[in-house]
Amino acid sequence: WDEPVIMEMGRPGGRGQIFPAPESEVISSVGGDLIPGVMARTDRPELPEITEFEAQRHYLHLSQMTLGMMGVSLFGTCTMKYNSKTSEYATLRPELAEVHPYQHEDTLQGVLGIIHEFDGILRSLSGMDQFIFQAGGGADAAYTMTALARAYWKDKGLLGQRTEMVTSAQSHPCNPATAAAAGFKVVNLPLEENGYPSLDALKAAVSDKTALIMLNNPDDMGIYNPEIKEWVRVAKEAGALCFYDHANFNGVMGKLSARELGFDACMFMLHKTFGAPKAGGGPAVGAFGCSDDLAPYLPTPVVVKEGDHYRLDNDRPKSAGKVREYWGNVPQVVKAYAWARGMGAEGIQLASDISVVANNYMDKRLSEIDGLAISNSDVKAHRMEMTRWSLGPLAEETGIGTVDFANRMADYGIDPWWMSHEPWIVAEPFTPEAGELWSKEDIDLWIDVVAKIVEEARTDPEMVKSAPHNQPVAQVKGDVFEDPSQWAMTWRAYKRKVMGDAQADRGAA
Amino acid sequence: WDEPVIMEMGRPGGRGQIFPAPESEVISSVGGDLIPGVMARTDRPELPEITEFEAQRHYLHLSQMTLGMMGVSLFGTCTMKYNSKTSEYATLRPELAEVHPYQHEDTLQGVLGIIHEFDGILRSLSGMDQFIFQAGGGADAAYTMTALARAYWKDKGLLGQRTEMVTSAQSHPCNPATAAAAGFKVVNLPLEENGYPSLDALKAAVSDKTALIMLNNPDDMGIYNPEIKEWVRVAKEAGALCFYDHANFNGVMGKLSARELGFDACMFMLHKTFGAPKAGGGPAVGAFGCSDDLAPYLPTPVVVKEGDHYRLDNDRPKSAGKVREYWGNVPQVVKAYAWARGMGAEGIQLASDISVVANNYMDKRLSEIDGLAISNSDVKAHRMEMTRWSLGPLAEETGIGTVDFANRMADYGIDPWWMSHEPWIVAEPFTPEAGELWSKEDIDLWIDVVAKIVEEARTDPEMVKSAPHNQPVAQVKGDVFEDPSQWAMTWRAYKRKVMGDAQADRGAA
Amino acid sequence: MSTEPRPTQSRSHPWMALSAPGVIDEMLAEIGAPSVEALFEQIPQDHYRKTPLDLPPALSSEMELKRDLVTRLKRNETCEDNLNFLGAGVWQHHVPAIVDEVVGRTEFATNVWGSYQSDHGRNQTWFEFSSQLGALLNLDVVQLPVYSWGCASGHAIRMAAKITERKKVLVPQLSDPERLSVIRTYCQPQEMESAIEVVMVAADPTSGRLDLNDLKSKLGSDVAAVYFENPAYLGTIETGAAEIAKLARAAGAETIVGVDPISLGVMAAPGDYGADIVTGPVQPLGVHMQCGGGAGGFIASRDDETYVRSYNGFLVSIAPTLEEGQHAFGLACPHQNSYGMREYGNDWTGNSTYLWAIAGAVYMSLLGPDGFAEVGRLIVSQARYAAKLLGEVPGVRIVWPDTQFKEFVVNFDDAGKTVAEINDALRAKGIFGGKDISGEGLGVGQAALYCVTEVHTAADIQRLADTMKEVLS
Amino acid sequence: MSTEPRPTQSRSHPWMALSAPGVIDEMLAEIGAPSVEALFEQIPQDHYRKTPLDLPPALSSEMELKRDLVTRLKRNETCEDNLNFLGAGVWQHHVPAIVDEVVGRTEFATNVWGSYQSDHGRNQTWFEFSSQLGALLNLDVVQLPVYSWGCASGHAIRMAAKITERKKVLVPQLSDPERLSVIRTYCQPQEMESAIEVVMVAADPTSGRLDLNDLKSKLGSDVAAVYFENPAYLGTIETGAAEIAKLARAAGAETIVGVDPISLGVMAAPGDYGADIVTGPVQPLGVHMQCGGGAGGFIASRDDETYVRSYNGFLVSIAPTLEEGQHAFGLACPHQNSYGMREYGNDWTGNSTYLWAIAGAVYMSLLGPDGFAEVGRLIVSQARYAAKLLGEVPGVRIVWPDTQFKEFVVNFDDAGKTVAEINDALRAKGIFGGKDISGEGLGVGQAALYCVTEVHTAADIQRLADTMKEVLS
Repeated sequence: WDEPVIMEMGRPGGRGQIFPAPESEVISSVGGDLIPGVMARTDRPELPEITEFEAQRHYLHLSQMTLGMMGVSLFGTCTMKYNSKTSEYATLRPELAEVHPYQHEDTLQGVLGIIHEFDGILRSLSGMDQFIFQAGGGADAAYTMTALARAYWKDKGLLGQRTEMVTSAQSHPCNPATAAAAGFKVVNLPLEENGYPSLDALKAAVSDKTALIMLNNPDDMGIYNPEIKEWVRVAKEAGALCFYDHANFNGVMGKLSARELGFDACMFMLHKTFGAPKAGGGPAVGAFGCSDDLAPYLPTPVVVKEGDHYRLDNDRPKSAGKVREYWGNVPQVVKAYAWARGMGAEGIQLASDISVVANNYMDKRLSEIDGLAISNSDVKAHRMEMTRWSLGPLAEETGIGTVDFANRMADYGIDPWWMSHEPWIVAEPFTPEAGELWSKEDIDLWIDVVAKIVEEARTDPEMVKSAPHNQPVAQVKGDVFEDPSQWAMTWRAYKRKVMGDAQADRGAA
Repeated sequence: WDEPVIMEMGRPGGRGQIFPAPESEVISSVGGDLIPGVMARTDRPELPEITEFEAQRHYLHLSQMTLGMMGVSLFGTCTMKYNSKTSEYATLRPELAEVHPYQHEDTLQGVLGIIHEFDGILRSLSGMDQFIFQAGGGADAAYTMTALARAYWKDKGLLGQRTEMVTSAQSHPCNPATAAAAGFKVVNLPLEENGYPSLDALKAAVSDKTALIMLNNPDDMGIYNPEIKEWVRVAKEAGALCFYDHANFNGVMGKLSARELGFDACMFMLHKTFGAPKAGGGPAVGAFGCSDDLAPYLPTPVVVKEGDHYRLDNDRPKSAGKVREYWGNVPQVVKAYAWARGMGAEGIQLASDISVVANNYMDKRLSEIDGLAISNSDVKAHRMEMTRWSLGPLAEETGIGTVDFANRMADYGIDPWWMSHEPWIVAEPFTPEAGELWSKEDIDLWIDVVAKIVEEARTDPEMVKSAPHNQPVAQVKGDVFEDPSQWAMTWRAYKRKVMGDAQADRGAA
Repeated sequence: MSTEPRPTQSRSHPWMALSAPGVIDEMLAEIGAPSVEALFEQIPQDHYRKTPLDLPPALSSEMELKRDLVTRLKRNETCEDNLNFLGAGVWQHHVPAIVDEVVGRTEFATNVWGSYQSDHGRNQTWFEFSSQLGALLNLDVVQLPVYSWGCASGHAIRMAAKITERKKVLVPQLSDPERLSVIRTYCQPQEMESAIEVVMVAADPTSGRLDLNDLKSKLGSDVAAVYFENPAYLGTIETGAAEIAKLARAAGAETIVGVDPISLGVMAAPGDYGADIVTGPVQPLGVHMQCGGGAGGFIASRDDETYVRSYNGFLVSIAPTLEEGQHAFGLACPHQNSYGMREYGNDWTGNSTYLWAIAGAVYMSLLGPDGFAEVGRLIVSQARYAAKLLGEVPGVRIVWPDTQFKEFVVNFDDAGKTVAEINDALRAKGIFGGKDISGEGLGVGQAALYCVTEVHTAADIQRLADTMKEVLS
Repeated sequence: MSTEPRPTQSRSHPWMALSAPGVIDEMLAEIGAPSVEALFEQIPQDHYRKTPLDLPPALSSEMELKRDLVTRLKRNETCEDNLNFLGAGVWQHHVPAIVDEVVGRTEFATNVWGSYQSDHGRNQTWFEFSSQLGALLNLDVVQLPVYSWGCASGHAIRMAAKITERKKVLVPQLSDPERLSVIRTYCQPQEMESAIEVVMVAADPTSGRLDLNDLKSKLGSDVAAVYFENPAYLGTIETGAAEIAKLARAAGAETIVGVDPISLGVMAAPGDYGADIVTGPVQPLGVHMQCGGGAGGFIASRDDETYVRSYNGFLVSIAPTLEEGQHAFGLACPHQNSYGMREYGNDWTGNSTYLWAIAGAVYMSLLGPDGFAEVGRLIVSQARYAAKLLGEVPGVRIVWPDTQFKEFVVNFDDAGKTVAEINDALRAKGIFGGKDISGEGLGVGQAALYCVTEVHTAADIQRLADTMKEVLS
């Protein structure tokens, strides 16, 4: 489809949605012109004027121009799952879609019950004592932890003193970023050759200034820190709270318990690990769980069960305050519950096995392609559910790097790979993750495409550099993205800057 | 997507859908091996073994390889309508989807009420006295008419004598075909130069052997028979029943009343005229309506209202018998009801105006393309909502015909046109219909594509002949379709005939 | 740009682009016509209707329309909120969510018919429907579905009559009156010259199965076909199927078998016991009941040119393309139907239920061989369990307790209540009892046909039995 | 091919292709590992959990899973079956069916994040969300939505603090405690070095609007921003908006306005009365309430580099491609967020609510300028009508009767009953009364915040008033 921008479509007076006029008894009762003159809109917003069918067709065309889950995506750190339409359709029913969070709890027993049941499932998987689902994603759950730490230390009267958060240089960016946004000073521990920071570095970093530590394990390189229990011991000895960012839970589901390892709190990504859709970036849920010691500081409400009745507990005087309005992205919680029930304990454990087997199969096949290098090549042990790889050797040989690959992969109907949050650690990085969703045929296809592009990089590098060639649009010229005189985040701005519409000045700088 | 046939996919033991084992109390109560040995299946059906995700992805790929309503379709005789998702979603609700036709009528008051209301709407549009919706399409409604005629004449004791059905050579094939299948002899009246049969021909054809006449008007050429009232008078004088096939109702909605023109019965296509989806060929509905005189012969059940209560009337001793089980494709009736309510009387009349305006605009623009000819070019009056055209001149000049055009149009994201049910009447025919759905831009785009292919036919006929070039698959080699040794209506047959699988012989001839 | 919204009366309709202000005038100008009326010049003035339209007021906004639809539909009670045991041609089976998704895609649930050139994906899905159903049936030819099982059987009988040039069909006494009525319509009243005579074959009262002696006595050289179902209308399994087919073949008649495809994971494929033509419902293959709107019927046969040339509808064949090694799909024998040959075509065809072919393709691909085995086993187990528990309720007798697949006849002659009364009482307790077949002339007394499928748990069945005990006590 | 279905215990899981029998062994062989366990060699033995998993039994079949979900969800009561007047940040608006369709397409409601190279259609839809919202706001920069309106306001206040290098924000006394709590979280406790002080501005008790004198008194050179909403939490329309913005600008502070986008067909665009940064909810733009799961919040501003460089999340810009005349879409200023700069990025970002950007794009395209005008006019009319009818009920007082958009405060001090009691009584009659705000410290007594939208007909409102009369009599 050669699809115009919607702002160019339509005709004067075209309508896609009509609303009735107020009933005559309403008009005769309240009259017109109900908005005070000074606040009444006098211009006509420049929106498209199209039919319902044109809106439908336009957006269906755009959906067809979106790979979505139609290709093969071994996208590291995102843990592609099958998103069951069974649970999708259940949550679209009026019984959930047309429900208001302020309804009386007697009218919400269905959804409160599901949340409570799922809380129990996560408690078992983590060893924690209470979960909440208010956070809108993994980063928000990390933020929840920082807010909780503030409330905890404030309650202890030490918030002025406990001002630091310690993490690894390889932890997910959301950990240092949320801690900083929460007002903590971030201490990053550098990685050693074995792929994780040394215990000595940790010991040097923690002190009575440390409010908390935030860690993933295994990390995005697929490397597991075998000293993690000792880390937690050391941090707790210094009085710090310990938070386990379980973003990479998939490879260890049913095998590790955050609480047994000593952590005070942890978070799970329901939109990755637990089969709710990622949907191009949310709505998502970061399920946050903690020990009974920390539970008084949780954002409210917390779903609790009393007898056969479920209710929302808002009575937490020490609460850290809300990180987001309401109780969370409830439909995603229901989908995660459905995933956990559909898998069962056995299925969840099997999924973890499969994702690690699949990853190692993928590693094995990638290792056979000349020009690719695994990160921390000295680490000989098998990696967990994802592995960081490098195109460094190939880039030196051909000039084709990981961005070029990403551009070219889409031409094969394959989702471009994930590179890395820390491109400075490994040259030309990419981070594939096999997970338990894909078939052997899918993984083989994906690797075959990588091998093919490696070959193309040697035989026809220009073609790879100018990719994509097989997509709705050609390669984007990225210089506008950093140029204030050219970037245009709306059609208004585009008209003003690029199309030179002199009328389009309102609302500009 | 380069999508395999599903029979080639999967792996042994792969599962897309699981069912639980019977509960232990069931097994202990009834045991196993419940199918008598002689009827128990001993082979394993050769079905694919795939995951839920693979089934989903496969069929979503196939859906993306289907133009569906994504292009522009001016497909004559099909009257493309906007199919509101509002009504689609309403009918997907359990309140209709999970309802059984044998439920007690007290539990069906919602849907019975809708059917009755819609019956009333069609009564007003046609002047008939009672509608039923049992017929699964327009042809089935025509068949209903023939069954009704049999019951009528049987009741009069004249079924042995009234053995003929008279129609125009240009009527939709379903009329002669269903009449023949019902046991009537078909009398086809030839067309005159003005595009319809002469009144004299009719007079010569009808007699005391005529059971019924079946007619469309306007016909698929967009020509209206101005003598239709006289036709009905003549036929009825001979005692025949008169059936109005209202397939082409769109251009005359709110303007003509079948009953006022004298007809005894008529039918409407809810999946064309009334905004229910055609869905690639059904489920559809041919709404059949008739006068009180014919109502006793209707297939049962008939929805009737008594006081505030709706019920199914099965008590019609003279009923012609059923043409199909149950009451009809109920969701499509609901969608048609929704369409009629969403349009209202004013909207329905406007739609008729628009479809004729749009058709004449289309005719005007087509007439400017050299190489195309309108049917019955002596008829100077404006056509109704569709027009039969001919590529004859262009075909003589270039050798490119209407089939080649159809093959090539899809390359432009445009649904190939409808040719004709009667290719012998007009050379290289095509029958475009503009309807009220499409925008002027859509119609212009469609005509521009036709003009472009006309140009291609002159400059690069080979390219047009070998089209499509821009579709998932190349032009089909059609010789297999008439060759018993090659055609393969199932993968089993394909394996046996083409892949030479010697094992695949069971079930063959 | 005006500052005020346009007045309501002139606003354009969201379903018609050309209703936007001014567009029609613009087009009239290009046409060169003075007015819209002028374009209707073909219609004589006295043809125009005189009675003004009298329609309910327009619900012009989507919001009002949705409210109207939902409010009305909520007056229905559903088989989701009630425990349902109605079957008899429309059955409550589990519909996988993926089926709903695929069938609901606008590319498939489209307003268009869709030509072969533009709809490769749809064509392939159709072929996959036929291919998978063929694998269940062990037959090589499957036509795209017609309106219903009854219609499929009607067409099949007419095919047999055409092939054999005979005009009589034998059908079981214990037939579904709904389906039988359709078959009779297809066979025409006896007054028609081309009528096919419908002759009933008695049932063995001890088993509900076909009485082979009665069959033999009626199987003459004038019989075009023997039609029977397996499982049959009353749920019984026809163990004599192979024998019936053998007898028919010996008499030069076709064997037409109606089968429920959901039984074919555990029941023998009709292609394996001598069926020449097979029909059946498509609704069990992933189509919601929809108040009967989920009906559809398939026709299948061996791959013999005689049969293929006598189909009435659409046969989708795989075929090579101009590109070496590629395949595509198209219509085999496209000219033999009524679209191509009007009254000289095979029977007649028209819009049918092809969307259900898409549902069926997805459904069968999800189940695979093991899924069909599991669902078949589950259905027959639950049904037998239900028969057993109901049979233990005082006043209740299961007519043929051990021969059914998913349906079975429950007799209440000893209960002192009619089926209608019992069903009213059950309904008050949220249960839709079996179909009342007392008045169908089947000789089974006050009886109901109960249907139990995979959606019924043991607890559901226990609830039925307990409630029945209460109702009858 | 085996003749029997495989036993249940070894069957593979429909959600995991590699669970099919034998596949893992095959892959282990290719890896060269002796066992699955061997692949977990990195984990020390004493790290493995000792407590066995204690999860509810698997609902391994889709049928059981669906039954469980539906049965549980049916224990909810809905705003479809009840007449609902709850709003306060989650509002019952009409969601067009096309929005549901597009949002539900698996290409959009996908399991993947979707890279820019592969998801052009998604990128364009995002841009169209920002473009249309910009047209409503009369602002040139709109970021993809964050988690909620409260989060958006929190980020906006932190942007203002960064831009002005000041650490105080003024907010209205009559703020939503839910949103305010989130804002406080974002502003940090005062113990933190980088905390932003949240200072309340009093309300004019006669109108509910901001007390400009109090505002002036607090607007010092330490104020980073003035934050207010229009319409405000209690439904009032802030007619002093332009004046507030002028005062803020004069003090060197940013003006941050929270607006409800569904009001913008009838209410002035904030870009036109001096807003520097605008936030608001996206839920009114075609997102179902979903028990609060429909929340999302937008941030917009003028197109000034200072603002653009201080956004925390994703800014989608249109851009040329290597092909002349073609455009595509990508992220502007991609390196300034926390993905690129960890703790040095602007605030932080993560998975958000981008699917609602797609919903919003479709919604706004369907309404167009006239639709927004119509829906705004309808909402304000119905809300005023409701206030009027309720105000006529003895014991009921509308606090600010003529200044609201879709919400308004209903005081019951003279009714002799608490709001909780009244709402219980209404609920028994199928009505969800307004949100009880009596305990929120707003000084409005026993009061409820009622929300009326386009979904409420005059009859609905009359029913509310009649029932209220009954309940209070």
